[in-house]
Amino acid sequence: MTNETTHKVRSIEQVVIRLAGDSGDGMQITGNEFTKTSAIVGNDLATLPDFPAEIRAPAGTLPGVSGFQIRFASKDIHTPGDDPDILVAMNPAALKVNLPDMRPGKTIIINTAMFVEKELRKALYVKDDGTIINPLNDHSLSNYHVIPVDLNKLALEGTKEFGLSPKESLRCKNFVALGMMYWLYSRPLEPTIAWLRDYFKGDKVNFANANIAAMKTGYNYAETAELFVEQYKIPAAHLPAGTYRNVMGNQAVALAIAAAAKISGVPVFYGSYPITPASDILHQISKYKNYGVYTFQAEDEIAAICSAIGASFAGMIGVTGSSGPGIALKGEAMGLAVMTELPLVIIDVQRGGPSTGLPTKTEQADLLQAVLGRNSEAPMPVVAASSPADCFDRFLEAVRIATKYMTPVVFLSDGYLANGSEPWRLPDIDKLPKIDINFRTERDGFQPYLRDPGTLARVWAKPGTPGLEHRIGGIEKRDGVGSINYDAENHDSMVRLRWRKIYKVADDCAAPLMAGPERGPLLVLGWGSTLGSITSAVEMAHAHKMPIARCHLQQVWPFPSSLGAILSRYDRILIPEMNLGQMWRLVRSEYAVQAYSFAKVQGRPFTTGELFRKIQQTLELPAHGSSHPLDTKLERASEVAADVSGG
Amino acid sequence: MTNETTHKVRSIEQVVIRLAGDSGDGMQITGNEFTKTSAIVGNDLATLPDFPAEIRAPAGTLPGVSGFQIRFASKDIHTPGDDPDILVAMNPAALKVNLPDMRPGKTIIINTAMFVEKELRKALYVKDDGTIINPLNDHSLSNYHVIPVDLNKLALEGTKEFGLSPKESLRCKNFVALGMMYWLYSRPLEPTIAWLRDYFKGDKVNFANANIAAMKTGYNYAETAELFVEQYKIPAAHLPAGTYRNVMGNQAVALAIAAAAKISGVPVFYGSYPITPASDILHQISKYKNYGVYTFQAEDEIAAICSAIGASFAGMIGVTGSSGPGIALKGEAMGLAVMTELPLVIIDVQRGGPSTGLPTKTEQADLLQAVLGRNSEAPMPVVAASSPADCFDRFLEAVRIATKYMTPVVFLSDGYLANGSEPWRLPDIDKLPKIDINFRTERDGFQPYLRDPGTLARVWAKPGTPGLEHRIGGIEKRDGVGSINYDAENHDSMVRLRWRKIYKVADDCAAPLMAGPERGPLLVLGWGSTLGSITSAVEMAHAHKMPIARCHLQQVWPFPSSLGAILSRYDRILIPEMNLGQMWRLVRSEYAVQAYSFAKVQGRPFTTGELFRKIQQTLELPAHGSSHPLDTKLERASEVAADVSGG
Amino acid sequence: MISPPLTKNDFKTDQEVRWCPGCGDYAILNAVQTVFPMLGIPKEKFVVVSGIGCSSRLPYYVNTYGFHSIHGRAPAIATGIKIANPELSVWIGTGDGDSLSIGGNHLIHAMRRNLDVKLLMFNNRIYGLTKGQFSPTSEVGKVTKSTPYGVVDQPFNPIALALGAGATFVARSVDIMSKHLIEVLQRAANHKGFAFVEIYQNCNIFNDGAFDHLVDAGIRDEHLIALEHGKPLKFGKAKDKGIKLNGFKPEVVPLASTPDSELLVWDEHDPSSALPFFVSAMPEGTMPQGIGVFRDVDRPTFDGEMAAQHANVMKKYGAGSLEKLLYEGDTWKVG
Amino acid sequence: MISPPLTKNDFKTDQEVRWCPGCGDYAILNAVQTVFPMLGIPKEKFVVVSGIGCSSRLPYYVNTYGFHSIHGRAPAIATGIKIANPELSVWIGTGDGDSLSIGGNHLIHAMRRNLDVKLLMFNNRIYGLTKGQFSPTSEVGKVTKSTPYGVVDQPFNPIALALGAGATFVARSVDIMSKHLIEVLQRAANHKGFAFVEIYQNCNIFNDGAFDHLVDAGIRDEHLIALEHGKPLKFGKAKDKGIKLNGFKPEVVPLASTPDSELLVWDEHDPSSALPFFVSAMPEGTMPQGIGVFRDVDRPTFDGEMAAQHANVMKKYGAGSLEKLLYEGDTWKVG
Ligand SMILES: Cc1ncc(C[n+]2csc(CCOP(=O)(O)OP(=O)(O)O)c2C)c(N)n1
Ligand SMILES: Cc1ncc(C[n+]2csc(CCOP(=O)(O)OP(=O)(O)O)c2C)c(N)n1
Ligand code: SF4
Ligand code: SF4
Ligand SMILES: [Mg+2]
Ligand SMILES: [Mg+2]
Repeated sequence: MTNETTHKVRSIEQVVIRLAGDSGDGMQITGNEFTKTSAIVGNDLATLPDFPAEIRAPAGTLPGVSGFQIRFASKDIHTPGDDPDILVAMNPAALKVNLPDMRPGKTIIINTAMFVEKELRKALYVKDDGTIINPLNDHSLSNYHVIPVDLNKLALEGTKEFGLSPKESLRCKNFVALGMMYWLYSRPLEPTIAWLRDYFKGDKVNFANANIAAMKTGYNYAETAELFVEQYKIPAAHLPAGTYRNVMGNQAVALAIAAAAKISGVPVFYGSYPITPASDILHQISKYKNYGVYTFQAEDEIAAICSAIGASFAGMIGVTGSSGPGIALKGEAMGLAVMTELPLVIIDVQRGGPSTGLPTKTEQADLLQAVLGRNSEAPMPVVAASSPADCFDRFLEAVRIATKYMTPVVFLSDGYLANGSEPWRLPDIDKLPKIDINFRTERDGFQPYLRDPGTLARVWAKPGTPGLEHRIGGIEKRDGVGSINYDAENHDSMVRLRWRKIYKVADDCAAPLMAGPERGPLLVLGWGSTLGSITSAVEMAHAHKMPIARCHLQQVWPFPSSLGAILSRYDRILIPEMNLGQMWRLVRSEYAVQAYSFAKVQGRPFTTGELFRKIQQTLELPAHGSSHPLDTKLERASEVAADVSGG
Repeated sequence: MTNETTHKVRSIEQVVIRLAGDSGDGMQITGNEFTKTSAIVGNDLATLPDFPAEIRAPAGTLPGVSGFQIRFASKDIHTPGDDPDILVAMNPAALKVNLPDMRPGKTIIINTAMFVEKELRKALYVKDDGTIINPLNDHSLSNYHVIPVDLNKLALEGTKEFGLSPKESLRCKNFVALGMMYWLYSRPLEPTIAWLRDYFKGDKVNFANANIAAMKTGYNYAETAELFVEQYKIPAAHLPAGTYRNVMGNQAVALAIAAAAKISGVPVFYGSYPITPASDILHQISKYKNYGVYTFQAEDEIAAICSAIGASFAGMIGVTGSSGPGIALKGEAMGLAVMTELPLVIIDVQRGGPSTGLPTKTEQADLLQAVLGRNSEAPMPVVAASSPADCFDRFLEAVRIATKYMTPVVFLSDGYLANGSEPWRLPDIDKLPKIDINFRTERDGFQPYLRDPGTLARVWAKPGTPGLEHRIGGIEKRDGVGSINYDAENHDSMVRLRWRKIYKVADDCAAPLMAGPERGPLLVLGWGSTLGSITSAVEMAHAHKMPIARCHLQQVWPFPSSLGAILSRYDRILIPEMNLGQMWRLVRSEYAVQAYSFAKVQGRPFTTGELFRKIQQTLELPAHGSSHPLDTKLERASEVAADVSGG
Repeated sequence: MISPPLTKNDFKTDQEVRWCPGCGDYAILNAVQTVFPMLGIPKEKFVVVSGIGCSSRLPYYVNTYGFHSIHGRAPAIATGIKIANPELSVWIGTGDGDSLSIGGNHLIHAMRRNLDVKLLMFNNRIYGLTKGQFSPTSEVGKVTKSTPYGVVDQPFNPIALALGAGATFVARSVDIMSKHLIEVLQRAANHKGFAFVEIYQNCNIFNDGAFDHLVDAGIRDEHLIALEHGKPLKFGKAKDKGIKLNGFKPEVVPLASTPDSELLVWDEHDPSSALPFFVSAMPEGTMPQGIGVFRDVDRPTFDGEMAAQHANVMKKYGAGSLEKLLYEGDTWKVG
Repeated sequence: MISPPLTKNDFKTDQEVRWCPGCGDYAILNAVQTVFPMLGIPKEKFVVVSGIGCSSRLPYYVNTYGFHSIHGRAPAIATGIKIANPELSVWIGTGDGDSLSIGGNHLIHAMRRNLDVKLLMFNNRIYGLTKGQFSPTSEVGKVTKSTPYGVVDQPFNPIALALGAGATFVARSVDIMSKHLIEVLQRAANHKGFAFVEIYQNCNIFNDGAFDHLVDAGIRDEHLIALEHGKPLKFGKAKDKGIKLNGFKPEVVPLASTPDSELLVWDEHDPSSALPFFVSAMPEGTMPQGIGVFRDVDRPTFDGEMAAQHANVMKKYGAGSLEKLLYEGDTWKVG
């Protein structure tokens, strides 16, 4: 369908759209299709799905609302955007849940068919006296540009010819909406048509055709019904040359697992127990059996990590993955991996906590668990991905460190990265980092705790190798020979050796991502999935001529050896985190520096705006000052004051 | 037996003796008897048992050596002493293992009967060519005052009349040795006689008599054979008035558990899975069924803590106990206790790690696990005992905090405290701290997350109470009503609320133990079982006129609110720990202060001497300076240098 | 004060039930809310404990004390609750993943100890909450999210596992057979000791129709055999088939040509669990699957024995004196 | 290169064996070191895995690859090892605490999956290493360190548990019956799949004589019944007693008055585990306890099926191309 329209087509730089509806309305599929199509036309983009919490809420209720936000642009962008320019609300619940995020003057497309008493009631649009409120009829939306459409009717009519049941026809309404959005933002329909044809194959081809028809209905309706004043065009972004695909964080990890096996020539073993938001990694790689990837769905998280340790012992690259509560269960076995000095990658896709917490929301609060959360001195390196695509590189880096240093490594991702997506410039296969693994086969001079003097890694000798029979285990060892040893001095030196080995990574790891001046009044120090928000806020600050800098850690533990010097070059350090100051603690513990903590634990990323404001404010604060994430002293003081005045 | 001797009796201030033999030689019993008798005569004392590692080594081998060190004195002492004044070596292995700790000029009593080829071989007294070395015959002991005695012969002869088998008679040889020591230090035999009579009752009375005879044989032999040049007398110490008993740390915890049930009127539930060195708590309290103490030996550590959480929910005081590896397993459930805001005490009797590590050795390396080792933001208070008797007070304090603030609390002990002993001035039962527990019964206004505005504790409403039916769980809650809630702002405020509740303990906890000047060049900051060594070293420094101070934390997390000001009053902070700088990290993370770390991970307490030297050295270091527990920068620098010069 | 008898409504909460429309869990909830008021137990004496899973949402919907704990640990939590207060009627709602996967160990230990709780295992042969991975009861070859090429694990036979672990009450029912289910829950409630109830439950989203081949109204009589104490084992729409022992093998025989005396007679109270095990081991496909009570034997309960031991010690030694405890043994006086 | 056949000495390590003198573990170690060289497997292809406990020291004393892991997790570690390399002969040394207490879940899951490993459970009915607390196989009433007033937990019947969990090879032997033990270990080695071997083991320090009433040379023939495939069940010093089915109950009958044809005939290969369960459930005291092989049936192994699935996918799709994987699907070009 070519775009021979008489509408005004305005070229704009970027848009943020949010699609919201019931879990059963197919919002995630719709969002993914929009994303893919926008990627194909060459926009830079970032997405943020918002799943309902673990349970399946009844249709039409507030907890059942599912959302998908996409920001696409003709310039380089880093986040899915603070607030939407346009919201598609498939039902009253979707409107109610998402309205607070809409700024006045923005556009809301509303599926009027669902704004009937029954549905309004489910969405709690009810007054105290039990009567129904219909936001379409009162003045609550008067500050918005509301576009009412009967999507149900359009779906029913548009798919008439395919002989579907009404229920089946109604299922196509998300494609009607999608078609409208495609028209509004001048996107081609072909990619989605191709996808539908591929998805509904064989005897399901009727569904493909119905959905295609629904989409075209929406497209045409938008054009002919003159719903919109303008049509927009978002030109292609100037991305570096290359082949791109859109990728979600969990996907990128899955691809990296296959890549690790391929690059190293050593199979990867993935032992895991399903848990949100990590399960999709297991799902995806369980298809990669012909890539040298072995998956084992264990009976629990402890079995998952132990099987991975066993596989590492037997000569595969052991990997285990979970989220916070599952990682907590793995602590004891992580210590075993430290003691036996076997390579192992522990994937932690962080989610809201503590305990079961908010399983579908994001958080960065497992940092200290990853670095320190085990009995005794059980150090291990920790790397953290900072964008969906970065999950690929970071994971390979984790494998490189694990196998080079013979150590467990924690790889941190989070719910936002796991399900968020961005365009990924595909790497040249030949230029992927090397992962050289040499199994010991030489008998002469073999000892199980023989070390490489440079890396301090011990040898990796796998069962089945003649002449290298040996025993390992969790009891303290004499270095070299590897026999059980309870001597005081040996223990002290082994505890230190294991730490020194880990500290060596400080000199052999990804450098922090720096932006801005080399020294100055303020450094924003970040790690993990906040990269996008921080970068945007820093760019905004630069646009405001503030001479601030950004330092983002990819290697979070041990700190890269350059970090100490970097920190010393700025008057103020600001550490924004989706937790209560965990990196703030870690940095202070290592460098005893003053730093301002910006802590937010709301299950969602920072907005560019709030970060920018925080930067502004911090510049006003004393140089070399600190703020505690909880500000308890202030609080205590004010409570005392309250007591006094109240008493 | 009165002491009508013609020997010179010299009065001395203190002695350190070490009894060492095979695990089968009864060294722990002998040590305990000596301890008890010394306590009864009014000495101050401290003991340090040294068990062989978890396995049962063959008799006579080095790994099978069991030791017991006692220091007793007429003055106030804080540690079992750095090195022994006298060593009793029951066999060659005991000599070999303990000789390195003996300084020249000290006395060694040797059981010559065991210094025969077979035994010497087991103790690896063998040259490269396979011939035997007998330390009694070469010059290796020439720097010591060696007293050879044939304990076997004395035991056989002394017990002749009781018709025992030779094997049985030989089992009495530890009592021969004990008799000799009793004579040497002018101790009465009666307490041990009474104990033997009680221990071997009924048809075992023959064994009691044989052991008594053996002891008297040793006593008389020491006197008549003129083994020793002098006999010693250690007068009673000037301890505060009161009734005393000797107590080991695990015993004190057990007694505190019974006390908690009695004082509060609410039964204590102890869910545990055996593990060294925590198991003895379970053993002892499983006898306290008539004190309102319920014990459940669970199938694993997770079941242990979960059962305790269940018991707390149902209205008992839930307690669980383990050591490092077991605590690692409890992390996920500890988070549940945080989320459900139930009272719970988690006892961690720390041991050498990581992983299985050195199970019978002591360590302080679970501090960060206790404070931070869980997924997400799951804060809880941590208290640490600083001496065997202090375990009693500290445990009651943990229960007080847990029930007052409705929170899990970690109680840290360690292998040294658990098995070490000291005289304990028994508390006045009426003066024990109050533990007031009020279960909610009032229906009006009841909500499961209703809080006390002062403590922020939620109500405790136990099943069975009519009208208070409610549901709790691990998912994020709306405050007050306690319903499941996934809102962003609610989550942020709940995460902060849980932390703020914990920080409140900073104003309502045991103050740090201070000694020395209020401000000055150096503060030694300690926590846990190092109190004895630190106190001795600080006293030594004071004797040397060094104006240094000591601050010992009983409440280790959150820090007592006074700590910040204390730290600011000294030029240098020195933090000695049996780990690689965990408190050092925690203090720096909270206060961003410079501090010198003194880290030692050797499975045993600091010696007074090494601590004193460290204090001396630190006084020479720059004010407001720091040292990293690993000094990695130095190390890295020197490695680089080595590369350059070597290359 | 005489309170009016409880009704089903008393056990409903104000929480919106958040299972997928059509989920078998609704029927189970309904049965629970039907049975609770029948038991003569005051409302506040019930506790419903669960782990994590769709099934584990149960406590939110039953208006009494409830604990939605962490994955797999409900039996351990319940152990603490029962020891702390043996008078409570403690029920566990759990799934095939929650109880047989991560929670397997606590389950078998609670069974061997004979903890007096009632455990309802919603067996849908899938992990529902995490959106469709295979579970320890999924069939070999099943394609799920985590097994694109089919499951290779052999499933557990939950009834056999429970019998092997020594459970004193073992039963099976089906979500859609509400009368049967209510009866089985009543039986479980009346059993003093651990009651393990497997409930075939349809997850219409991720494993729709998993039990259709057994439980569809039209065919169920041919594929299920109702176990009735003291009666010979018979089944079939026309009650025309029976089960007979051939050597040590079960055999389906036509009743037309077999006298009742040759049939296996059901004995749910046999102290040995060999007979119920024998029936639980009858292969799906060629033999009917038992429903109803497999085993119901009396054995002292764990919480009961523990309470008795406490009472004995108390009787023998009297309430302990803290003074005595602290001051006992070798003490000495200073000053 | 033809290497000389392996001998017992090849499997001894330089580590001093650190069990208490007189411990039953020595005899088990001896049997292992006797059997290994008989199997025609090169030394480097053995792996001995263990958890924690006295029994779990086993790997240190067998000169091949070994992994002394953490408490209860040996089956999980072994799962990873076998998946990574199904050609290895993997053996697990474990205790009644290690495998039935903390490790119970991994054990039953490895059994149901039929992982091809051999697990030797040293059952001494006590926690030896931690110095004498009761274990899940300790008898009710037993006084131990942690039960001064006697155990109130019912013990597991390990054989019944294994059968309930679906183990394909289940056997029992006794530390001091070295010939029998060696034969059973050989049978376990030859079984393709999970082999569960319970070994009655004397802990002479903390639970001395726990099995004397069954295994003492003088009386054992009256209290143990050797299970022999295809033969009727007979026992007694004079082989004068047999076991017969009475209804569904086992009965001891004098052979003098009972023809062999009336006795239960042992069939270790019966696909159903009902018969071995029946025998395992015979109560101690009134009935003899089975020793030997309770069950030995063929079923695909977990590691084998997994390898086969990999091979199939590889055959069907060929070795995956990383280039294709990354560049597949919706990609687009810039510049
Ligand atoms: C420690 C931990 N691991 C994993 C999970 C994720 N998880 C939640 S429920 C579940 C399985 C649910 O299956 P089942 O018990 O059969 O319940 P259903 O949803 O089918 O009723 C899993 C794997 C978790 N919440 N916690
Ligand atoms: C996580 C953990 N919990 C507890 C322990 C302590 N522990 C070591 S071995 C053991 C039980 C040993 O009993 P069993 O398996 O029967 O072996 P045995 O010594 O009797 O051969 C226990 C409780 C531990 N090492 N690790
Ligand atoms: S996912 Fe399945 S089990 Fe869970 S609520 Fe939906 S239908 Fe029921
Ligand atoms: S404690 Fe018992 S099981 Fe352990 S080595 Fe000694 S005798 Fe053997
Ligand atoms: Mg399920
Ligand atoms: Mg044992």
